[in-house]
Amino acid sequence: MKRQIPILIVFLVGLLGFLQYFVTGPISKGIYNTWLEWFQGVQGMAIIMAIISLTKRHWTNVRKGKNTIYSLITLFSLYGMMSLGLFIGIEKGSLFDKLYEYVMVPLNATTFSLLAFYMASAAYRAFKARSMEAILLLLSAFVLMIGLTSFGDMISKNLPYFAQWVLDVPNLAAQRGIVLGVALGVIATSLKIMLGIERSWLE
Amino acid sequence: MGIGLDVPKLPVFFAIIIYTFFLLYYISKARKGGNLFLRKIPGIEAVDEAVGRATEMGRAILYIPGLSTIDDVATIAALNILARVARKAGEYETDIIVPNRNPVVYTVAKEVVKQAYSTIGRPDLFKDESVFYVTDSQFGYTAAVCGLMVREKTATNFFMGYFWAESLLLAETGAATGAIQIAGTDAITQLPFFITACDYTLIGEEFYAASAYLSGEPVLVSTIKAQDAMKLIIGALILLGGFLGLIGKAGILNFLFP
Amino acid sequence: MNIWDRLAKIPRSFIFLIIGLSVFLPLLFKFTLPLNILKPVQEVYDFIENLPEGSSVILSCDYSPDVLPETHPMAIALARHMARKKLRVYILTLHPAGTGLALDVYNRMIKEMGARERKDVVFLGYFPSSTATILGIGENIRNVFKADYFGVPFDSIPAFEGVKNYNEIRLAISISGAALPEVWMTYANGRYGANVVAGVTAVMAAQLYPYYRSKQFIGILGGMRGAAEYEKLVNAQNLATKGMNSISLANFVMILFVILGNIAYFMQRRKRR
Amino acid sequence: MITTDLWIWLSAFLTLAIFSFLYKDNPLYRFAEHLFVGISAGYYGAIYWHNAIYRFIINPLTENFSTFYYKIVWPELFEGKVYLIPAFFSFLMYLIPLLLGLLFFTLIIPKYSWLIRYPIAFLMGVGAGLALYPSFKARILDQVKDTFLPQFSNSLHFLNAIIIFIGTFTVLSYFFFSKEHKGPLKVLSRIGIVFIMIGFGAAFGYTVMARISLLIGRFYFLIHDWIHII
Repeated sequence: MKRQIPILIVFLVGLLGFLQYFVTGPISKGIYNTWLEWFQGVQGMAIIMAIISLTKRHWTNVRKGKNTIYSLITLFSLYGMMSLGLFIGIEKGSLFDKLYEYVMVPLNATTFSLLAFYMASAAYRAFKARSMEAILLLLSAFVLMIGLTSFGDMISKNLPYFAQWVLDVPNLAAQRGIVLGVALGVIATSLKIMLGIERSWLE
Repeated sequence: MGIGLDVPKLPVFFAIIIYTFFLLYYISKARKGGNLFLRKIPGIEAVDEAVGRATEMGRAILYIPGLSTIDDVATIAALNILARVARKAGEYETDIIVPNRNPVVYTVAKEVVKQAYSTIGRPDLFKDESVFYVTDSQFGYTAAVCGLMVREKTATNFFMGYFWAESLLLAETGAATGAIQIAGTDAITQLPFFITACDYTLIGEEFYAASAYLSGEPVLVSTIKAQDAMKLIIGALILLGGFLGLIGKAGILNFLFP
Repeated sequence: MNIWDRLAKIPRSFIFLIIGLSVFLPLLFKFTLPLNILKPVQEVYDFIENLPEGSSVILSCDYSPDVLPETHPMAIALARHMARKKLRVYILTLHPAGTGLALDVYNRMIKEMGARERKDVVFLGYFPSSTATILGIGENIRNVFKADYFGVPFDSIPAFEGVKNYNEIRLAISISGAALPEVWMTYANGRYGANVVAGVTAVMAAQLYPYYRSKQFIGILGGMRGAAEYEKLVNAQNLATKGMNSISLANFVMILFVILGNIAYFMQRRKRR
Repeated sequence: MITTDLWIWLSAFLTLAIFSFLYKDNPLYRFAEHLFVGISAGYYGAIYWHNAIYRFIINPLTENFSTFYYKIVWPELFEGKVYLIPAFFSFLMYLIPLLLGLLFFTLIIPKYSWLIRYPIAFLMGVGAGLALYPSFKARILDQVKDTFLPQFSNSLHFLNAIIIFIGTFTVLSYFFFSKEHKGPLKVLSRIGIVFIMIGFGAAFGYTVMARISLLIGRFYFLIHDWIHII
């Protein structure tokens, strides 16, 4: 009951989802649309799981008196923002939308912009031409970093075109080779899940 | 009811069936004890050397099993390699430190290290505080581990598993302390940082193959073999298409492509 | 402690300061570094330049605030060019968080670029399903744009006179940090043969160039550089041009760091052996 | 000079709070980080409710139920024949995702939390099943087809096609594990690693510029929207 039925669900739902591609007619369109709609609905409800575990973890912090103020801030902003969105609305101009634009976006953008600083420090302290591979990588990076900026234009008119070429041809070949391998890996995992061979998700 | 077969799409159907056949064939062969040959991944010697280096220096090894969840393929591979590193560390009686970001991965990692020490007959070496849970926050975990690297002056750092933007911070801090660093990940966007900052990096599938090779676990090894079989077919198809294309006859293969 | 040891001991915050300044300072001063116009951007400019007065164009601002630095300057530079050419511009967005920025482009066209409301420019707001909207425009824009964002009905908007679908719409521009330009190309160009231009972040540009080479896009504006090039073409140098100066300087400093770091590393290793 | 819009002040404060982490970890940063974790979880909670749960489960459920209800109470509303069975069935159909989704709540009850495997199984099944065909076609077949060589012509286009052909094949052979990298395979994989490194270098150069653009956006916000220096 605890293991057989979930594996049966994964197999049946997966098989139908796969086979419907090869059958023309309303039946296959029907399955495809229903699966997609239900998937988006159920996936939407999966957020419940994330919110429950977030609340559990921060609530235990508060109870144990560890890092309480910060955990309270997380809990308050979580339920505050959610109830604003659920009960008052998420349209343009609503408080929910303002909090998104003036709180969430700057926090997100600034957190990621920190990486520009960390890259500079890594460029100085860590990026060493230790091996032939590292040398090649740094050279290719230099070509891009100079070629697509004004210094590239200063050096020569067609350096930007060469930088573009490095992106369009050798880089494209490398990415394609890697994508082929990774795609095979992803498909193998999907097949193992559907066939019940891969069960780590059941714990 | 108008049900018909979408014929042009059938090549994909047969390709998936062939792939499934390879998977099941190799898994049954592996389970029946057939030896499946996997070439030795150069990165694996580097792992043993790095553990030896830490022993010479008489300092601890730091092992980070990635920041992802337990169901992530990369985390499973990282825990397989952790078992090997813990066994080697046990043989050389060198300390190992394993900070974790995910609570579930933490419990599994502790079990892996304890198991590793008992398989080499030294359960006494296992120190409970050597494997611990730090925090769930990405940058909170990173700041704590960077502090640990600088304070403990770990001689060897392992970064195995799935990483996000924090990979840069970890690899850079480790490099600055002069430690030997070995990384392994399938996080394509983070590989450039690991390649320039670490002494050795297992790239994408190499990382899976290394964990399969080390764990010897039948399903993992047979997945690599099935993938290799498909790569042979794809390689042959590319060569054929290339040759036919040169003489302008690539059209023959169009039926294969919906 | 010779020079190399000291160099190896530079604290991290000092490096942060240098890179911070190399990005911050160029923003304060108005100077332009040389910037060649690459073909994919030039072709967009030439196409719009040759459009007769009064031609209808769709400007779809499919981006959210978090990719603003690379995409918003593109929308403004393109809007400035189209306003100067007295074209009829229909502004909309297919991104749930894109309404605010699309409205900003609309207001700028009216206040700063002399476009007359509902005659030269119309603001249509957010449309949730991208595919249905793009396909709907192919059939009849009357069913899609029932009224503008402010509720003015389709029939009392002069800018829509004589326009039924892509046959009368000379160009569709999609600016985005995600894959929406590809959806415009697949359906508007693929199904109805409409001319499509993509304005995307640097990261997304790499994926779209193959479609430019196969002429499914008229042209592509890629990242901060694409925006700066277009600002130069319409000689209204603004955020993107300043941004390019920062990127150029910061990249230069980054490369210096790598070289310096490697020299210090190898000098120290030679000393130790 | 300085803006009076309080919202802009709030954004500026939060931006500086995050930047303070560059100096060292401090209470200001930890406040901003915890606020970020809470607000983004709350944001996605509301967005998923409106754009996923309501739109794909609740709304169709209520609509189908009302048509089914009216078919019983006012059959004459629907000129022609009244089909009760299909109406009831379509209502029933939308109960299934609702029940599956509600099982997520069992996470709180330890005794029944294993029930959570049913919705996860459904998501895994649909995810795996629906993805097989498109990912095989788009990420394998289309890539292979585009690597086929055109007819000989001494043009840049042909040269590029040759380079892409060699690069793709050698990178693929680098990730081949069933045979020792000796003899021809060693040459192929050496060429492959050269292409991989060029690819990663290009990706690295791109990431640097993307991050700096974000930083430019933040600085521009501080000196334009907040303090109007420029």
